[in-house]
Amino acid sequence: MKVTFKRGVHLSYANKNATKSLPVRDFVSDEVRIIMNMHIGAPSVPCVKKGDHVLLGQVIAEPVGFLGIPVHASVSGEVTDVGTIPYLGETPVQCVTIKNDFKDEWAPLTPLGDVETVDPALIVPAIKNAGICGMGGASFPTHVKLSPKPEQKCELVIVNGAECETHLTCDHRLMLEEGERIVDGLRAVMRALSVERGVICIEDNKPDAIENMRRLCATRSGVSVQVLKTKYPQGGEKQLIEAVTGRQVPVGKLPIDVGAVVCNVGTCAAISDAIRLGRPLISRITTVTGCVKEPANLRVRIGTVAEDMIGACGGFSEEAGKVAFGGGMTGLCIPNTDIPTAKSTNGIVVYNEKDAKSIDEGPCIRCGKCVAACPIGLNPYLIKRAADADRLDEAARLSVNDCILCGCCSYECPSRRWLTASFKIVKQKLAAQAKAKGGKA
Amino acid sequence: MNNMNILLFFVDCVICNNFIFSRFLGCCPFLGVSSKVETAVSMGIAVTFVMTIASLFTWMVNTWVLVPLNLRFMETVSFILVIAALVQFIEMFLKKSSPSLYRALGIYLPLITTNCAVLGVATLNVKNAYNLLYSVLNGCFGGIGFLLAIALMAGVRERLESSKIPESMKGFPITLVTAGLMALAFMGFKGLV
Amino acid sequence: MTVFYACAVLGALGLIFGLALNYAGKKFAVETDERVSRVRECLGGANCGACGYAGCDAFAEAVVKGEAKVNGCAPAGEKGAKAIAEIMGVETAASERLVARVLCQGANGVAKERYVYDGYKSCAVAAGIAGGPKECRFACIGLGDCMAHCSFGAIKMQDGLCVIDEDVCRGCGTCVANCPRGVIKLLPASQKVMVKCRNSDVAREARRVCMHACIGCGLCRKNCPSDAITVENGFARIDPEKCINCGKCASVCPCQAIENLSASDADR
Amino acid sequence: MSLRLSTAPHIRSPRSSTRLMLNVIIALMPAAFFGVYNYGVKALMVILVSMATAVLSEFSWQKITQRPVRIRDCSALVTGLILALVVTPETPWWMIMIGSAFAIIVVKELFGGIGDNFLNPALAARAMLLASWPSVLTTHTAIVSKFGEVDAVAMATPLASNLEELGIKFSYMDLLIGRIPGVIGETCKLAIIVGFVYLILSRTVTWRIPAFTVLSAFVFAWIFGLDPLYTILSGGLIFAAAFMANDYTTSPMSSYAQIVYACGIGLITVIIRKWGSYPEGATYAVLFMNLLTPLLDRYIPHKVYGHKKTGEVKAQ
Amino acid sequence: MSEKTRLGKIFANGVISENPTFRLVLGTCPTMAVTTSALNGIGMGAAATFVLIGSNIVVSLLRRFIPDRVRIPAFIVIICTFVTMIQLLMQAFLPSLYESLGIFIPLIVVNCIILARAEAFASKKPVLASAVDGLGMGIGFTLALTLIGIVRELLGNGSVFGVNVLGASYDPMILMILPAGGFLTFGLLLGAFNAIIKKLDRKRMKEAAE
Repeated sequence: MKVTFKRGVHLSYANKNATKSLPVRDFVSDEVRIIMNMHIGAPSVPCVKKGDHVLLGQVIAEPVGFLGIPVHASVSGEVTDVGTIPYLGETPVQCVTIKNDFKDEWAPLTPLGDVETVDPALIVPAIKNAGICGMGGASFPTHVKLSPKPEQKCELVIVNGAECETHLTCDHRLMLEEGERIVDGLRAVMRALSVERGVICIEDNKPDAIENMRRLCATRSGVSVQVLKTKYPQGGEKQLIEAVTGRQVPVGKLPIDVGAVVCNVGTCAAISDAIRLGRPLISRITTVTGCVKEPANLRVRIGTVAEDMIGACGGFSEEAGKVAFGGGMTGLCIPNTDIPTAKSTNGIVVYNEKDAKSIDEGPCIRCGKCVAACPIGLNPYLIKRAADADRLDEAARLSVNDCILCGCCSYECPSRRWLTASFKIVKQKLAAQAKAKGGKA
Repeated sequence: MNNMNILLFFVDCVICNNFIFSRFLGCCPFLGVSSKVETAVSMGIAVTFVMTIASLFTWMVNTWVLVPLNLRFMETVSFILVIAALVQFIEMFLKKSSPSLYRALGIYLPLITTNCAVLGVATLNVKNAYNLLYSVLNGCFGGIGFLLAIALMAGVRERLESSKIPESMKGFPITLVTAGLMALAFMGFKGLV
Repeated sequence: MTVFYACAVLGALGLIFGLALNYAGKKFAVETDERVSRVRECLGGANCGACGYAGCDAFAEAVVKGEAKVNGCAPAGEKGAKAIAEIMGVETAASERLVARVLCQGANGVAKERYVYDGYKSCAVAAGIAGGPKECRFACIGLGDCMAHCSFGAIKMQDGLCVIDEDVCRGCGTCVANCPRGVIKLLPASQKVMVKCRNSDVAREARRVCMHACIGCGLCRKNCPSDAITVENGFARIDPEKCINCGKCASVCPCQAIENLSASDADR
Repeated sequence: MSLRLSTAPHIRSPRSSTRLMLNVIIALMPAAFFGVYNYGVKALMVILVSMATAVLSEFSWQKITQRPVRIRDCSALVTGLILALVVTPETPWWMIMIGSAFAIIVVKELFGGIGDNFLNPALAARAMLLASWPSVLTTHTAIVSKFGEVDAVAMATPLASNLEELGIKFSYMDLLIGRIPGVIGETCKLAIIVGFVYLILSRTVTWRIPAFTVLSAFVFAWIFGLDPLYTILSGGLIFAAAFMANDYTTSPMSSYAQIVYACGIGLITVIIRKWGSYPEGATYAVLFMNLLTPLLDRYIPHKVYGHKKTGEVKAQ
Repeated sequence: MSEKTRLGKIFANGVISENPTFRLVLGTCPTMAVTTSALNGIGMGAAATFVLIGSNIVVSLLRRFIPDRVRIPAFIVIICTFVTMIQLLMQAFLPSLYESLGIFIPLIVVNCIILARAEAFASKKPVLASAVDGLGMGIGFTLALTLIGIVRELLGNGSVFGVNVLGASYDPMILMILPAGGFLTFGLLLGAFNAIIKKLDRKRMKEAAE
């Protein structure tokens, strides 16, 4: 039976056709720039300096704090720079640049063996040491997710293979080509949390992936495939849990509080490598598509610069208007192609000038399409009205803090209003306000 | 007197001959106190309450005092005094017996003394020669009609608050036009009774 | 006879009414803010409810609490509104008038552009995307968040830079609070000379991103006759307490990062 | 190379405001064509005059009040067209002009223009015309001998209430394909349903409000002892359900509120038809429920994900 | 300022700058209820003017004798007396007008204008000024009601003061004499009034600036 969540939007996924049947291609560039805050939490601190020679998989930055994970060299070669570069967010980030010597000499690795036999207690530390964070986009450190408090009991591990974003096919190809890595990773997570049930969730627009994963799951214990209706944002953590378990994560709580843990398929594959081969996370599959000559699913080293990847796909096919990391609904724009990818970069989408140009905001016509689309059940048109009038308390009363910034309302709005963008700002302002209040108290 | 008649009377008072939309009674608070739904509903309930009781008392004063003493010409003055006194008593009573109810409804009482719906209903009762039951029902149902009108109005006005209304239409003018359009919508119920 | 009855009825009703009121008045006398009764005096007193409040007393209270506008009572007319405004008027302390000043000269073409921002017209949003549309991470973003929030219409946008009309500015500080970059500061209106840059990057970087960036060279400090200038964090700052508005610093600054308003006034 | 940057989403639905309005116009075409076919050139004149007046009055109002001119969003065209379709082909040109201008200026623009009106402009204008000139609008000329059986006589819209008086009973088939006297666009239910199916397929509107409106009218008619099928097929119920009840601006937002709203329309339509003095209930039913929309929006919102109770949505 | 100009100002204040209907928006119920014809408007206005002048004079005379606490009921009683007087007078001499104004004659008692003037003006000012204020306010009210009445009667009946002016071919717009038409006419006139005043203000400001 196909399951889904309430509301959401039906997107056109025609833009996946360019890459969905293309096998993953390896691409290694001659330079990588590895940024230090690829995960949520305090940035890691570089432990190499300019001129050092590093091996593949060698730790180049140490974790900081509870949410910290180490960063590893994704190529072997010489560190040519340790500095700061502007990145996608507000502030510049620290970055280690390594010149590739193409020798791919591995640093010493400690494989733990088969996922079914490894000591469960070793799994989570191994995940942390491999520098794994959520590869679906949110980049939350995986080891934290897998360390529930004693009172939290996990009953179900959900593997997110929904890939509800437009353009992207990296998860799809991963499921088709390297499905056993995903199942291995899922088993490792299940054993680490001592959970009996694991579900791999795939949208019904990927029948080949469903079939492949079903075949692989048949021989393993406790794992199964759950087919989802194709709808955005099916791959959102909260929406996925609602679809699969019928439960909603209460406000201010985590998925683990309703007994579920959600991992991306890419994360599972990385976990499998970390356990079976002892390899840290040094590469990932990234879809490069849109206005490039040869769209492709590339397996690239973490830190590969967008310019090189677009070059590997034959360059722009027409003048680029906009380039974004990630799919059409949540992708982050890059200011120029000189920006490196990170662990969570699942795609590079190039838009032409026509698609990139924004359309002027019209007046709200109260069509209610945003209300009908909001997977959270908010009233985006009212929140936007409050936001425009700078009435933060009203926006808060309208539950703007529950907004997951999925972009459904903005997508549907026939007047092309910037709903999601203004909600993001309102949320930031409310957070700042709460912080200021907390500081005073 | 069967139940059907009362139901018809109810429909007549609340919808067909709504105090606001067809009799123009109580327009001032309808236009003034309808900017927020909560306030409007409280006001409506308070008016309903006072109208019911006022109908009762003015009927008694009229039938037992004014008519026997042949003082029909003093209708207005005695009614307004009865209403004023009544409102005052209700206010005091509420303050004493139920402070929470007072906070919710009582604060609207001063407004009600000069609400023409209350005096209007009393005068209408006499004019239409209603008996006691119908007088009270007229007061009560008329009040409910007022409540309905003011609640709908408040809903619409809240929605209009951030609309791009032309500067010179803001405030009373747009509220009046809104009321006019609402009256237009209410006209469909003409002839139900 | 009729007259007698009329008087009797009226009298009886009046008596009941008067007693009740008297009783109520004594029983429920509440101490009120003296201003409430004074405001109440100025109102129409018809309890018409046109103000949206539950009667004149409620409105007067709301005015004193600051919830209602002083001109909310239609029957009181303009005169009433003025009288209420006088009651409510708080004498503004005779202190130095503050005005909002934009401490950035990074207009389009002066500050280097990083990318074309083509989304929701809000500085706060643009600031969060890849370090903002201008290379300088301290620069005015120029999408007009301050303008949108200014209640007095004192701000306009010019060449990607906000410009504040000091005559209109009331120094309320709303723009300061709504600038994601902290480019706007409240300064005494009398201070005519100021460093219009807050770039704390190293000189080379600062110079790269903006023609008028303060590079922290310290030339101004050396030339200041009243010791009002300090260079911290890579940029100069003028202490308004010590500054004598001589404008020497502005004339020596190699990057024209310091502006002397009196000089530009004279030009005009 | 300079790239544009913006916040997500980078893709937008193909349904812009203008596109949605055009969809409605396209969906109204079958009904309009049928009206013109049935009633001849005068129906076409009414439609053209109404649309032209609507656009012209919106344009001039926006010019006079120095607001951005938004006639290109086609919403005025929709209003004009719907108004034309709910009046009789006999309507004098000046009357339709007054109605059209009233719809645009008083009902829509005075409240701030598109999205800010609280009543459906076309319907409010119809109610206004009906109240102002009742005789003109409630007498219909029968179809000009297109079908032979009906003479060109003045008669009222076929509704359950006045059937007996007139001694005429139309077959369900006549009602369905519009072989009856009536207003320009409401008679042929088939044409309306074709248009409505287009609206659904183009994802312009959802099925919820129209379906529940018709369904509830059916049920209530049955409860009150009317011929249910006749009730939904006669008069303007289907047209009102398909094109006016689900008018974006004036219908509630949440799905639950939409159901309540639609059932309210069905109920009031039946009540007015059974007991009221106006022949047509659907117009007033929709108008009345429009009035209720703000309260429905407020008290019946969607449940917010992860919240326990459905909270009241305060607009302000 | 001479006594005359001062009184003139008070009068003009009531008629124009603080017109009870268009500026203060008071007494809306009769404004819309009885203005189905111009004549009704004048009748209502005249009755209200009578009560206004009378109550203003009496309130002003008694202003030193009425204790503050019971002043509102006292005012109401005074107003009531005048209302009853006009009621009886009209009943006797203008029965048809009395009939068409219906319960709105007794309801003058609760017309906000009258109480508002008693409270805001007459209870603080001398008799003559109060009387002039009452007259001004009354005339302002009458003019406004007549204006609305003319508009509604003209459009809704094709006539003004009962005289048909638009000819027999005019198909009257019945809506205008229905309640909805009352609200709409008043609202639109009020909006138009505001727009004109705003325009005049702007013009004056401009002239002042120059």
